[in-house]
Amino acid sequence: MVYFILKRLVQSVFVMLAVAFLAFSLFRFVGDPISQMTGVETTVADQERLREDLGLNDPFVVQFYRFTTDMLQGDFGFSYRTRQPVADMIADRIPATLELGVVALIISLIVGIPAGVYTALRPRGVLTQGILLTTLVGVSIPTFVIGIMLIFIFGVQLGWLPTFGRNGTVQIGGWESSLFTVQGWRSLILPAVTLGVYQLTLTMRLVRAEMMEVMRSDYIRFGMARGVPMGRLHYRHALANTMVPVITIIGLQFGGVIAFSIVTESVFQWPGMGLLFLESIRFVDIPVMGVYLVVIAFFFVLVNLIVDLLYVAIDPRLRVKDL
Amino acid sequence: MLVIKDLAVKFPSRFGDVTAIADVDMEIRPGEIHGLVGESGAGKSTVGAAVIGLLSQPGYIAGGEITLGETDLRALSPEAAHRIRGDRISMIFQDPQTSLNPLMTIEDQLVETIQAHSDATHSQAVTRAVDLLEEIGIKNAASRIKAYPHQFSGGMRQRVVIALAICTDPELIIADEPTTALDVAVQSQVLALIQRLARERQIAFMLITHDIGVIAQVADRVTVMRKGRVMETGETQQVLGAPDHPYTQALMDAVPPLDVKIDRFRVPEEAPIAGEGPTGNVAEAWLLEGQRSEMLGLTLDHLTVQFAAPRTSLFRTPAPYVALDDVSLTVRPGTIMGLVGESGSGKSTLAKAITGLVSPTSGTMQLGGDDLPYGKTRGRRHPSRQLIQMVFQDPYSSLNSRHTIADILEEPLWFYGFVSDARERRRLAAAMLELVGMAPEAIDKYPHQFSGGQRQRVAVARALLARPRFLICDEPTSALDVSIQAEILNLLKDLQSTFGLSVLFISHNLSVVRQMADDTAVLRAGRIEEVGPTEDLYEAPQADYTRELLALTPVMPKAWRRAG
Amino acid sequence: ETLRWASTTDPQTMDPHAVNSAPVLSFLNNIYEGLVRRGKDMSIEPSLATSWEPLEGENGWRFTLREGVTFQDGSAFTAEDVLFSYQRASDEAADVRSWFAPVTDVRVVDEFTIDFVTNAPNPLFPDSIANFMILDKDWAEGNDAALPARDAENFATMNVNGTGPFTLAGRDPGVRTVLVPHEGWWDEAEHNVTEGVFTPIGNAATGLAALLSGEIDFIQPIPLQDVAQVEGREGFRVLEGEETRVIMFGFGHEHDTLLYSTDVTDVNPFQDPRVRLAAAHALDIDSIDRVLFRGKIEAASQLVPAGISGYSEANSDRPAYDPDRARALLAEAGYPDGFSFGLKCTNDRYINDEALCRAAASMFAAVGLNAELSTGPVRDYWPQLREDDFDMYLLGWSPGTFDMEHPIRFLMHSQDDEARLGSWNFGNYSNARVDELLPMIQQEIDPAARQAMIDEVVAITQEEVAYIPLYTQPLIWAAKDNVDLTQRADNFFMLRWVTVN
Amino acid sequence: MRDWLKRYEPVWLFVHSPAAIVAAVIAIAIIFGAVFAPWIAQVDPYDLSSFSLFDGLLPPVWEDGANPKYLLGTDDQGRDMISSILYGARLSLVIGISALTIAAVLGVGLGLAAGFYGGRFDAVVMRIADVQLALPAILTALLIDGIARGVLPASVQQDVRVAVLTLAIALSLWVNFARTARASTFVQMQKEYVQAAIMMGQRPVRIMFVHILPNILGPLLVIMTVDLASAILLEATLSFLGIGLPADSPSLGTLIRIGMQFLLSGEWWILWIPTLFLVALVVSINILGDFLRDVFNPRLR
Ligand SMILES: Nc1ncnc2c1ncn2[C@@H]1O[C@H](COP(=O)(O)OP(=O)(O)OP(=O)(O)O)[C@@H](O)[C@H]1O
Ligand SMILES: Nc1ncnc2c1ncn2[C@@H]1O[C@H](COP(=O)(O)OP(=O)(O)OP(=O)(O)O)[C@@H](O)[C@H]1O
Ligand SMILES: [Mg+2]
Ligand SMILES: [Mg+2]
Repeated sequence: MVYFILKRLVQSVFVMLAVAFLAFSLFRFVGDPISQMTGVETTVADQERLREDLGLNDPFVVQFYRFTTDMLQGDFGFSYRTRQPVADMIADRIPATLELGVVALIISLIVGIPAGVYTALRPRGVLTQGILLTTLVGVSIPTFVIGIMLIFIFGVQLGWLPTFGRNGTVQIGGWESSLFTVQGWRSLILPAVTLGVYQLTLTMRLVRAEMMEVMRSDYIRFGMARGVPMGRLHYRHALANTMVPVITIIGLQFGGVIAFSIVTESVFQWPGMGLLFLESIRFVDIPVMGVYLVVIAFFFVLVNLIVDLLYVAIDPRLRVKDL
Repeated sequence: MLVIKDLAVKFPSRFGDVTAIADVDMEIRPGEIHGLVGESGAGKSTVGAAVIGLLSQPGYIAGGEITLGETDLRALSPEAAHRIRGDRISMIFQDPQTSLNPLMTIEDQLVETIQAHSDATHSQAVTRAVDLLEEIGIKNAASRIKAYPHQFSGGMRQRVVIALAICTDPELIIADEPTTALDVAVQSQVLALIQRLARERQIAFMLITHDIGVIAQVADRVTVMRKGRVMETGETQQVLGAPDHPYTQALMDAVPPLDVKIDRFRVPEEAPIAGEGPTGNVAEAWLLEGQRSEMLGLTLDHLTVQFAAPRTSLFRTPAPYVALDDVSLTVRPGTIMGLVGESGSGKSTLAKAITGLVSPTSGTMQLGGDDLPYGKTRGRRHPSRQLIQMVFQDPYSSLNSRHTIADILEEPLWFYGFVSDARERRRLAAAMLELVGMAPEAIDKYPHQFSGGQRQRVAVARALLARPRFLICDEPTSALDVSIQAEILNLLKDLQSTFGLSVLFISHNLSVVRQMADDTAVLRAGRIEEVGPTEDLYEAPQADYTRELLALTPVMPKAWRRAG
Repeated sequence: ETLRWASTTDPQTMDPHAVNSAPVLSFLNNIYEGLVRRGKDMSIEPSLATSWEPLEGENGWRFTLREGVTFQDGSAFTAEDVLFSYQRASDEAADVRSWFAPVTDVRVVDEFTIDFVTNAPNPLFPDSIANFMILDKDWAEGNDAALPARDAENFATMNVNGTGPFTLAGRDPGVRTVLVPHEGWWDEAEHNVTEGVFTPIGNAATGLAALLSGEIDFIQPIPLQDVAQVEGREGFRVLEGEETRVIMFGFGHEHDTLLYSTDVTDVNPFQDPRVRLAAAHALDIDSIDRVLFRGKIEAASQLVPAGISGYSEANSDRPAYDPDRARALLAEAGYPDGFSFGLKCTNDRYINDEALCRAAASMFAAVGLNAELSTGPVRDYWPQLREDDFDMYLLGWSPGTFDMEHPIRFLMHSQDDEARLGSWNFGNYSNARVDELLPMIQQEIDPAARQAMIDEVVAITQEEVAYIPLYTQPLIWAAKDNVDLTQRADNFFMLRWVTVN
Repeated sequence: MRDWLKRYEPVWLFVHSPAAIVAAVIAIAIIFGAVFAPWIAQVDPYDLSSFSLFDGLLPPVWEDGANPKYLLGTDDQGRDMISSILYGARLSLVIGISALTIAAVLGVGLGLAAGFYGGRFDAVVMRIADVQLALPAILTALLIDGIARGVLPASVQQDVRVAVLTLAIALSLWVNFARTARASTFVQMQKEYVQAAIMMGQRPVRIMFVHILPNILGPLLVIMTVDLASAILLEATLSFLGIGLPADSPSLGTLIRIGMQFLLSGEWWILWIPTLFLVALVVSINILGDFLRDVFNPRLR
């Protein structure tokens, strides 16, 4: 187990380095940070001096080396745009994105799993067909359109929920959370739903497919043959067995959720990392973009690791006796 | 007690209803073990499933009666039927590997079953479960009950399955091939358990199997099915010993005996005889023409194969798993060497080492006096890749289902550079099909359009088209019915003698090996227990293990066999 | 009363000298003050200086400072603070230092008098420093913020201490910034705001939704096409005005060949004024106004809109929409079948910039000028322009000093890196007479003489079609009905003019 | 009759699945319209001189103030909506299909090889896949876009936008194919026909592509349809974030992005008609994908 985790961690470092490298090589093409940092009247000479100061004239390898070594020493640099430490800026935004992502995920699970089970058990029902078609339409509308529609329906027309931002946050330790106030939840719900729609459909379809597969398996038939109550068979036996593939895909998708939160955050002005990242692209704020990507890669790697550990928790066959 | 009358089951399909069984009559009395035999697809499982009400979708009972005691099983509502299941009827499936929920402990599964049918409290249920496990022969049941299925061996798992079936004291248990996945030792224990339960608890068993030996050994009465209909039913002794129905007679003839060697298997129906057709001769001639080289023997010397066990610790390299341990074996040129042993003993590993699919850790292999390099170092163009061919166990997966028979058969011809003309290749492939007893027109079809036996013929044809000198058959008939098995074995025998092939014949079925092999080796946990001429080995086994195997193999009483 | 308002961009820093960008200067004008300030009509009025007059005997200005002004932390405002702020703002680390390019010396005369000495007569100097904000010397030095932050943040990035009407009560960059009134402000408060909460909302539709749902009271700007929607709703109103930004097309005067043409590759037809004029005649500003801008733009004849000082009344005609004349001019210039060329545009910089360019390309095409349109975000637009990578390009210009001299200096004078002139004249339009007139305009004190010179420049550039000025960009704000506010032409939002009813 | 049906089982299934028929009709109609756009559409939205701002913002015919010449109205540039949509669908499909092809070739190739060789090669491929997954599609798009800008001469940059976008989408989709192909290959590797081929000494490339590939096509085909839908949507999203196609050569995604500006302004058709079109296309492709999944599911045969 320890060996396994260590092995994964070592691999993770490589994944992150590779992401950093790729990220870094792309920044040079995003645009020119200097022209974004300076005003109309700044002279060319001043711009050149700034460029030199920031080390932007150094060869790419040197810049990358500096970026990685600094980062390994815990120095994440300063934003070109706000001059604040990048580490602080990102750290400030992590709770917002994570809470959004996790709540979206949870919504997608608590709706998607029962819907998947239902549609699997009644494959020909009218409701099943309805659910399948609705979700299909749901994922066929681009996220940004869905987001804006939700804002106008629930925020403007009905006036039930806030249209933007993240309100009602509470500081808990170093973590700014919106999960502890009604206000916070009201702000969270629309973006989380928007972000969760795709995930929900995916979860539902996956659970449905796996469930239909598992329901045909011998142990379910044997369970029926010995008269185990149906409810127990469906939820205790069948559902648990669908979880391994479902967790894999959901784990993989969580990375996608975090990445796609860029769109959702921008639509809802949700102050998370994605929004910060978009702003950073606009201002060619290279240090922020770099750290953002590495953080994303880190989350991705972390989620993968958690998924692997969850397998072990779910499936006793994977538990290795000797550590 | 269980009475089935005129039962018919249909499966609606995309192309209309298919009648799986019809006019099935059967009666099972309390405490009786009722055998249900027949070839694959005969409808045996369908009868069982219809009785317990678990026909696989979208099958339905089209007519007939099923009554259990006073209850008309067909008249029950789904809820009532579900209540009856477990309570009065239970079922055991073939594969103990897949019959248990891998994510729940044995205890959970037993307790939930007991509680589903009684008011027992949790602790009462646990007590009962433990008692039950003890009763069916699981030692230390109190502690082992906390285990997950994967922590049990196959035999123990099948016992647990039986425990689950009997824990609610049903009147009838339907056992669908309950021992097919087990090796003989475990099989005999499970069969003994079933017999004991029938005697002591008066549980009736419907024992579904295609193994006539098993039926002969344990069944009180037997029903023979074919193509969805009952051919014959009655006392076991009468049906098997003096069959009325010609089909039953033919079936009995195809069962290979363990105790004597017969020349050829009797085939139930007139199967086409190999090599009869005019084009078949072409193929035969072509093969004989390739016989320039003499017969090749194979010598294995101190062969050891180890597999790395998965690494789980940072500091310890785990001890490798020894699949073959110091195996020395000689296949004489032009003879058949039989290799028997229970599942997991390393038989297939041996075949793979010879064919180069796995690399031995040490030892040498020689084919006709030439060293055979280890798998990793054997070049793609090494002559042995042509000289050694293999017929696999599973005809379903050994043929690429996306290639036509022509593609499959022509591949060795061009690959080994025998025939460069495409038309000639096709002609030869068709001829070879005929040689193995199939219509040459079959060449444009796909494998899934054939039955298992036909596919296995194609597999044999493919092996022959490589002009092999050494043929490995890895359980070539274990996926087939007895009757088809007989055909294939006859075919293999004929071909072997015609073309002077040396053969390594792998099987876990001792009866089959006795009929096929000149010499036999017994493998156990990667070690050779005994090797010698087949007749000697079967008549006077030296090793205890061999004796045990022979004793436990279910056989028909000699008297029931018609004179060969 | 609490006022919540939103705009597209967050001020990236609270340091008034670090960045010369509109969002920052606009926001900080609520907190800091300069020696002079602009009134509701953009006119210059006293602020921290009560009066100013030209120096005697040398070039420059003397400012008399207001007495009794205190910073938000309570310390007093004196000439030392002005000197300190000048030094800070003209440091290399400051992005606003170009304002002080003409300044050669600053002298504290006494506690409330300070002299700015310039290298030449500079009548516009007071106008040009309206956004030069004064920091407290002791506060800045005491908090290690004596210079604007360069690559790392410093105290002034996140904290303020100005003399202005409001002070910072909370800041969460990119999320919300809260202002509260500065109790000790020297001027009389016109507003009744007790708390101002600013939120950046990048997405226009979201911002509008926030306004309509009542979560914010005011937003700048809203998309043109939504004006009718907002006006149609009970309880909301739209403020429309003209911004000072003129949108124009520029040419690659300097290139000898077209870069993006598929047919004319040996010459640059845009070097011929007739071709440039043809392009100007091809554009139907009225249709653009009606369809794309819903009647909210004002056609422009020159690089500043009417009303800006120096605007040339004498040259207020722009080339009319006349495709036939355009075709004739092209034929005359030797391109009867037209030619193709590359047109570069931004797509996130000006209002409807992309749609404008598409419409323009379509209009050009109608007379045979086949534009290969390429649009992109502004983040890599300026570098492309600086590298001369265009045949024709879109540019919007807002005169920072609200005087015609500004665009002449940046856009019409030939490129001259030494003298820092023509630095945004990407196509390097060059005319000796214009170059000659610029320093004279800069130094001329007499308004009439100065205007005559400006008129001459405008006439020349119109004659030569140096640029095609298109229109003045509209300024569209939306607010709840109960909010009274003043829309200033520089798009600055001043909290001190807001009353919430 | 029966034999015929059995042989053409998918056809039979298809004929008996109303959803699949409707989906196919919609998809084919859209594809037909897209392919023949130059002949069907009354204006060429790429030809700037073929439309005029003068006709801008006209509503569909059933609304007041419409011009019957423009059935579904015009956009803010005066472009006929139908024509733009047909051309847009054409571009979206071109991008989607080419991205998918690239992704499939790359992903299936790598996945097959990873499954076939296993061990270290497999580990490397899967780590590369991880890196790819950790890079959001928008970043991949920026990267490719940036490199193209850096490498290609300015004059062709606008022309390669489509290629750039295609490549970016392809890169963010290949992992799906690689993972599926790899997993299916692992299963096939256990099959005896593969063992037989290896034993014969056939070349690995032949084993992978001639023997294994046809057997894993089923699941791959399903991914194809699902990913075609996501490719089209991804293109729309990238457009929204400003890294998509220029507005004068619009894809469906770009049309929606432009239409977003008119969400509230009353000119609903500029947004909703292309959106409806996109949804119809994506939903019908997905339904066809589900249908294929059923056809290929051996359990249902
Ligand atoms: N789910 C199903 N759908 C369609 N037909 C079926 C289904 N299950 C069984 N059948 C048909 O019923 C017939 C009997 O099948 P059944 O499984 O009962 O045979 P069996 O005797 O148990 O064979 P085996 O020894 O292979 O288990 C087969 O020919 C098959 O075609
Ligand atoms: N690639 C491998 N890696 C690790 N262990 C293996 C591998 N292949 C086989 N083994 C192990 O080697 C042992 C022998 O396997 P083998 O397949 O040779 O048995 P067998 O006698 O053919 O059994 P069966 O009758 O079930 O086919 C088994 O315990 C198996 O788990
Ligand atoms: Mg069966
Ligand atoms: Mg084996």
